[in-house]
Order: sequence, then structure tokens, then C-alpha cells
Amino acid sequence: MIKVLFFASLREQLEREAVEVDATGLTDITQLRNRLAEQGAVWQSALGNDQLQVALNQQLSSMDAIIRDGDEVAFFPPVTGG
Amino acid sequence: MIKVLFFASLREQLEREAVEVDATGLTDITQLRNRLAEQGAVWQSALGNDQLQVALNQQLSSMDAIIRDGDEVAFFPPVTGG
Amino acid sequence: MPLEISISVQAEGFDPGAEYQLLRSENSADGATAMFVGNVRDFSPGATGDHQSVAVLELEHYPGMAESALTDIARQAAARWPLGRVRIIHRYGPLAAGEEIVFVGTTSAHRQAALDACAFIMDFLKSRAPFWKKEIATGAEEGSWVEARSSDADALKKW
Amino acid sequence: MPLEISISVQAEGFDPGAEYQLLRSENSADGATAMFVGNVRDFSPGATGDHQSVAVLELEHYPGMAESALTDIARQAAARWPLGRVRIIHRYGPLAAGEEIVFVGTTSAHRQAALDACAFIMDFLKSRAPFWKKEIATGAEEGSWVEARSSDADALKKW
Repeated sequence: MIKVLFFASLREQLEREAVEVDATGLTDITQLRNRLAEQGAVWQSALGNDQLQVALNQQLSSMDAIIRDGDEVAFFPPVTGG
Repeated sequence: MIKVLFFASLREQLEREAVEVDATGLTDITQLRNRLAEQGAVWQSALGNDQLQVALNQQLSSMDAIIRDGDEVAFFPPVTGG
Repeated sequence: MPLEISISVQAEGFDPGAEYQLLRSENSADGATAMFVGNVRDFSPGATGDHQSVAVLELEHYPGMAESALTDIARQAAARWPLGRVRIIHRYGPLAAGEEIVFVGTTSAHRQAALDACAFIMDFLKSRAPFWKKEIATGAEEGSWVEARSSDADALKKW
Repeated sequence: MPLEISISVQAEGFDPGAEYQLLRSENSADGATAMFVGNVRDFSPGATGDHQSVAVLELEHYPGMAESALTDIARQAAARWPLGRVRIIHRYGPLAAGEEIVFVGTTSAHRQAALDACAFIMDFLKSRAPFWKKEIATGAEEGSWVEARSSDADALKKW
């Protein structure tokens, strides 16, 4: 399984902090994102944002990063700390 | 009279903090510097340093600044505060 | 002095004066200390130019990643400048107007190293550390997420 | 908030934590505070590369001009960046290793303004404010005047 986390406005839009996704057939983060987006219009909209950021195992990453069973992937809007 | 001040290594070399100089015949700071330098080898050496800085009435100035009776002129080495 | 990096991601407040004392403690080899503190402003520039009073700022973070992102940024700074100590504190949770949000402190034998490293860390923290701000105006129930500014992304280009 | 500039040239020590509190007091419009503190180092890089322990630093200044030079520098910074408060403290007289020499604090609504102004003030202070340092090594009777560094003059060129 892949643990998927959502933060900030994304967490609010999706009304959840995390989901578990079966890693079978998923090679990279784009495929994971596409599979999640298939779950409905809210998912499509939230994950379709071209500002969407992603972290793989708590490191900022790109959408073409390879994922494996057991990975932690987080989607979030651009950060605004400091 | 022109009040002339010396700071730091210049003050130590000249063994004084200040002198009063008659303004008669002095137009700019270079002339003041030359008149002081005539007082001996120590003066020549201290005021001949090409790193010498000058302030006119407590503002950093250049050697060609015009001076008048009542002005305060200070000579010192490059500053090293902070 | 060997490099010392200290990172805290915390809900509690902090005291910049006490942080200064820690940066200086047994560190007389470093003559330069630079610090930046970010506080909750009580006015937020609205998109339409109007100003709204901010009663509470809610700071969300990504636990675990927040600490490692800040540590990475501190290490990058230490690789570029000769630093003695680097201290970063970032708070999360609800914060009232005027409260401290972030502290960055750097020490070095050279003032420009300390100042540049402090500015570098703030610039990277703004664009790379997983924190998100939500402003809740006085009297409002719902807050609004602060939009990332392109000037913050642009700020990285100078490094 | 109207600009507030506060300059002190003093023999007494100061407390950076208390200075931070003064910069922040009734100033929640400014979310950014940048500070720099310069301390007496206990080692000074000698001209020949050797290191000598500095027991006392003697700071000479030009009374009157020191205050006006620092005020000018603060005003120049405020003309370039949108600053709320500027605080500069510079000490004179004998200072022991580890003691604070100089404090520069700036506040702004913008972090880069606060940080740039703080660095700008330090750069100009180093080359334009009438202070001179003499280092007196442990056990020595005579001190030696610190030489101005060309890197400090060069630092002004970037502004």
C-alpha cells in the first residue's frame, strides 16, 4: 500500500487527511495522482491544480518520481510558512 | 580658528587629540593638512598617509572641501567599527 | 567550532532573547550573529487592496517533513557559508496577532556570512518548508488560506 | 506606522532580547524583524596567519559625528526600503571578549526589506561610522589598531 497525505486547502477540499492506495500497477506519482482523480469531480479538481506540490517520503519531489509499495506520498498547495 | 581633531592611530602618533589652527590664508582642507605637515617629520608622516580620512563639521568629507573660520576638521585612519 | 544545527517545530512560543543567548553561549569565536523573527501581522493586504484585521493565524504543517526540510535548508546554508551555529524554530497551530511564528539565527566569524545565511534560510524556508497559513479575520468563522506569492519563488533565484 | 529611528552610542552594555521587545512593542503591522549583533571575538586572525588571544578590545569613537553618521545611515536605509523601526547601538570604551559591540535591528512588513536594510546598515556602518578598534592581547601592554579591510569597502559596491 501507498500512504497518501493531503494538507491545507487540499485536505479541506477532499475532506480527508490521508488515504491508503494499493500500489499494484502504479509506477510513478503521476499514475497515483490519475488514479485518485478518477474518484470524482472533487478529486479531479483538487488534484488537477497545476500548482500542486508533491513530496515522496517527506522530500519535495516531482510528479514523475518512481513509487514503491510502502512509500508515503503527500499532495499539497504551494507552501506559505515563515 | 579651525578646530582640528585627531583620532585613533593618528592621535597616538601626534600625541594629541586636537589643535587650533588660524584660518587665515586657508581655503580648503588640503591647505590645512599641508600647513600641519610642516610642523615636523611626525606630522608629515601621519598626515601624508594616503589612507587618511577627513570629516568636516562631523561629516565625512574630501580633502578639497572648502573650510571657514569656526569649522571643525577631523583627521583619522579608515574606520574599523561594527 | 564544529557546526551546530538546531531545529524545532513546535506549538509553543519562543523567546528571541533566550535564543540569542543560546547562540552566543560558549561561542566567542563567532563575532557575528544574525537573526530574523517573523510575527503574525494584524493587517493582511487583501487581494482587492483592502485591509482586513487578522484575529488568528492557523498554521498547518507536515510533521516529520517540516523538521527534515528545515534541517536540509540549514545544511545547505552551512555548505555555502562558514557558520558556527544555525538555529531555526517554526511554530504551528493557532497564533494570535503579534505572536512569533519563525526564528532563524546564524553565527559566523564573518558578518556577511551570518547575514547572507540568515536571508538564504528564510528564502528557502518560505518556498520549501511544508507549512501553510490560514488567516481567520476578526468575527469570521471560516478562514482563508494564504496564497503563495510569486515574489517568494523569485527570491530563490538570487542564490 | 511612521518611521522611528533610534540611535545610541554608549559605553554601557545592551541586551539584544530587550531590544527585540522594543522593536516589536505596539508594532504588529510589521511582521518582519531582522537583527545583527557583533561581539568581541576571542581570537583575531593575525597578519601572519597566527592566532592571538584578544583580552580587551578598546573602541575609540568621534563623539557627535558617531551619532550623526549612524542616523544618516539609518535614514538612507529607510529611503530605500519600507521600514517601520530602525535601532542602532554602538558601544565604545574597553570591551572584553564575548561582549556585545554593535546592534542593528530593523522592522518591516516585508522580510527582504528588513534583512536587506540590516545588512546595508552594517556594511555602511563598517566603512562610514567613526569608530576605531584596538586589540590588546592577553598579557600585552600595548594594543594594536585593527586594520581596515578592503572587503569592507568592497561590500558597499553591491548596494
